[in-house]
Amino acid sequence: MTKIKVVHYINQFFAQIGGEEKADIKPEIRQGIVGPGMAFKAAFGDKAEIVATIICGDSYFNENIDEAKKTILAWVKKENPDLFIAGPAFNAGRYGVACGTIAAAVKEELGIPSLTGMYTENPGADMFKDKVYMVATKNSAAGMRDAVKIMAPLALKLGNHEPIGASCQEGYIPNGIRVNFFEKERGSERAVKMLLAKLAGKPFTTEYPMPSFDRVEPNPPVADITKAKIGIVTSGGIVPKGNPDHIESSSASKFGEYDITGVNDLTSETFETAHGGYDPVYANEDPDRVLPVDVLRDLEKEGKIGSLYNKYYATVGNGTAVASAKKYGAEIAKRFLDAGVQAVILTST
Amino acid sequence: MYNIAERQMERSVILKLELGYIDIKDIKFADKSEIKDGILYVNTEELKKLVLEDEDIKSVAFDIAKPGESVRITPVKDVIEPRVKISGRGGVFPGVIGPVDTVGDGVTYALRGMAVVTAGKIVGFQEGLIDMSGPGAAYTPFSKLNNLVLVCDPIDGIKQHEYEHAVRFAGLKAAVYLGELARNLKADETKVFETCGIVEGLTKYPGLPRVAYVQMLQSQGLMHDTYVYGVDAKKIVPTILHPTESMDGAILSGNCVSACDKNPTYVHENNSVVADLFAEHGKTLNFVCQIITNENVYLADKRRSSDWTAKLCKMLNLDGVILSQEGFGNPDTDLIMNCKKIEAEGVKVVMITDEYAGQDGKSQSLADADAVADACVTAGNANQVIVLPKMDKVIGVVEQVPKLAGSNEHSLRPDGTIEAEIQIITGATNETGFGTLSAR
Amino acid sequence: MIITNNPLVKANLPEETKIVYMKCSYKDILIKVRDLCYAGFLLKTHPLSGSVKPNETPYKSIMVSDASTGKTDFDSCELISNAISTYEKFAKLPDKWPKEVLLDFQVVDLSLMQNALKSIDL
Amino acid sequence: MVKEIERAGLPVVHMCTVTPISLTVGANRIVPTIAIPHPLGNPALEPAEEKKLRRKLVEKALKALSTPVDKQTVFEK
Repeated sequence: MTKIKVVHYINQFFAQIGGEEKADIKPEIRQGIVGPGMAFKAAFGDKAEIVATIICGDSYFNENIDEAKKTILAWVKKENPDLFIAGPAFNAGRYGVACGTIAAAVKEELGIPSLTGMYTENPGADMFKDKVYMVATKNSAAGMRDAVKIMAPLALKLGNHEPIGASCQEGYIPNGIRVNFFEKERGSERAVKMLLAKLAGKPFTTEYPMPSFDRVEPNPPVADITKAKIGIVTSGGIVPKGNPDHIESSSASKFGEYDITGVNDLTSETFETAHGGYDPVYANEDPDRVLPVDVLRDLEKEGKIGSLYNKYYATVGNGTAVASAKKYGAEIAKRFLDAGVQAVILTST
Repeated sequence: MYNIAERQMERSVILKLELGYIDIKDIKFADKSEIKDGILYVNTEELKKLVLEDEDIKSVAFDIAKPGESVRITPVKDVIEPRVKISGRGGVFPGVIGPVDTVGDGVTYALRGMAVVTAGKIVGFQEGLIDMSGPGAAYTPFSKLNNLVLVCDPIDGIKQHEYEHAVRFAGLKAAVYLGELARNLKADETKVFETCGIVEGLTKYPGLPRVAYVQMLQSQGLMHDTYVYGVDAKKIVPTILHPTESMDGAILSGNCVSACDKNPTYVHENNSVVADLFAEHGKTLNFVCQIITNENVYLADKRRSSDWTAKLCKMLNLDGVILSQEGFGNPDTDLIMNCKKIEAEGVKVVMITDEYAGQDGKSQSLADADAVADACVTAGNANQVIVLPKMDKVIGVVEQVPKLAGSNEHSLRPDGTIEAEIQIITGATNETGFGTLSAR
Repeated sequence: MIITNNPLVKANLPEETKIVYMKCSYKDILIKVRDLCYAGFLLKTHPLSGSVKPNETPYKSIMVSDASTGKTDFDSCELISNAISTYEKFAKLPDKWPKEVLLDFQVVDLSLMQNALKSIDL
Repeated sequence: MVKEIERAGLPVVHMCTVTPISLTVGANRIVPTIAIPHPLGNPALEPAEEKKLRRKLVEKALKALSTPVDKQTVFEK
């Protein structure tokens, strides 16, 4: 078997250039191994070789994501390795985000197998664990040896395009893809052990975590609603007639932004619903039944609200993946904030 | 004078079953049916006569499938371990073959290492496949057994439910016939299973957590039924069993869909949750009883049954339960209802299920979910695709393969290999934790 | 009231049973029932009744309340939405069934409904 | 989606018919509406009446946005 060619990504600290004061250094590429690459080299033996190491400051990467990504991707493409490794980043937040971003980009944009590693509570973990194989590490660089022990064999498998087993076998953070494997003990035996642990108040790990429901603390109320700029958004799929953005009736792949400057009433001639998840007759008859523009304009005129933001957002809640809904929500929130919106009404069907 | 306190302390509510295993290393057809030196000899003429007593069956063919052989059995209806009641009340398969009597104590013999497998195309989409070798064999527990296969053909114009009934009884009768051959033998190994009443339990095992096994039984209609002492399980309200009762065949499968996660009769007789709880009984826990409940179609039935299950857990003063599911889809709702309501009584739950996460493993695994279900054992993703090589011999109906769940017209390739989801394999993702397959 | 695309259900249930028969797909039945749930009808049987996989059988029968309660019921909505997601996640298989197998599917689906009816003793 | 808007620091009110779903998705200010196909209307009413009803609901939503809450709150009547 030929040696797997690896490109390694690390930050300024692990390249021993410096700490926080050097976090703004621009990306650079060096041939061969730098810093933690030595540990990987030892673990790979003659099966793989780090041909180049890319170094970038954490602040620089996070403040210039697009540019940093572009530069690094071009270098990686030129090296054309069999595998890309970023980090591990342990508990360093910006390093984690950088590792996740670049590892995911190499995989998605260059189609090169890619691996990173970090502490599960690193913000980069939640952001990228579903996008790229990510090994869970300890929360400090003292865990380097343990991290490499798990990352190196997984890296070799990825580089050789071997099938990847379940998360608990390979050591990567569960990525939402369920993989079968044979356990040593039968299910009933594992169930008895799990029950004994649960009864004793000891830690146990469920084999199928229920879909999680996280919570966000409520924000303080609007101080004076009569002065506030109100933004509106609906998951009920209200779009200008003809659905100009072709928003899908279910599992929508985008959201729409529509200008309602001068629009005082949504009518069946001008607007309609793109939502495929409910009987559309009533919403098409009078779209205000889903998105109450008419009433809000009245309230605006009467001074009961400061103003109605002149753009509204529409998605289709039907069958849209949680991850997409999250992404749309974050993007819409950003646009509201940029426009100075102070409070939001979300209507759903 | 009648002294209640004394009476309660005196009364012994210990139920004890001695299960003797007769190891069967091989099966051969012969002129005389007998078990000699671990070999089961079968006179097929006698067995045929027995099966054909049922006028709904036109003909029956017998075959033998051994571990490691290049043999495929399909479509499998049921798998049954032959047993015989040596002493104690009742007989095996009470209320169906044996008389209506409470079983679970005394002495029972089991023919270990073998099974009666019934095959037959009851409906056109009949499921279930057992490969005796190759990659598929790892997914079915029944590839490790010497199987006596009965392929039953019905009389013309028979109704589906009559055919199902006839094949179900053919299997049970054959199992009883074979079990009888062991009556005067000496068991190769004997295991003793003993449970006790509430009073003894509290005095005998103070400080040990009181644990029960809550078993959900598929009970919805034709091809989806389970029988308890001959009673259709959809007509029961949740009730309590001594865990030894199912070892005498108190629970029988009448279920032919969802091959991977239905419980064949063999799984009820050898329930692994029961076995593994018994293994800890008196050591780390006190195995109080088995609670059986159903999985009906009607939603009010689901609510009632889960209410009752939780109520029983509370009345029995339990600390924990293991909850197992059977089948695909709507039982997920029963599973979550049971889990939520039992946990609400302060009883800790570990549940066993399997997953339908799609061929890519990316979909939501269950049709229902709740945050309280924090302890879950999984028997794997039933949508996983597998390629099964051609076998030299097929017992049953080979044209059936493209019609198995999760397969399509391309599933059966011209060279005889099959590409399909593992849900077509009998017992692949059994939800009583019978196998080792899992997923993360 | 039973929403069904199974001709056997239409033909074989007792006369007093209210049946809405639609010549449509399995999924269409789920959608129709979802709209009814949104409109305040209550689900009476589980939409994934039976363990026959939704990409196998083309037939589906679901029982809902005879009238709307006027208020959308969360449990009903959740069950039917989950059923639709479950339907979606199964690989789509081409129709492959000869007539006699279709009849088998109808018989099994009918049996599920008959047993549900026994539960309410209509 | 509602959670992401809240996370960004904007007070947000979720107007939705099936409040348990809203609770599940993590909305903090919830105003129950009329029916799924017409959350902010009722086709059985005269148009003027219907608009009055809609206005009442929107006013309730504005009130919710002006009210401090420390946990998920459904603003009923």
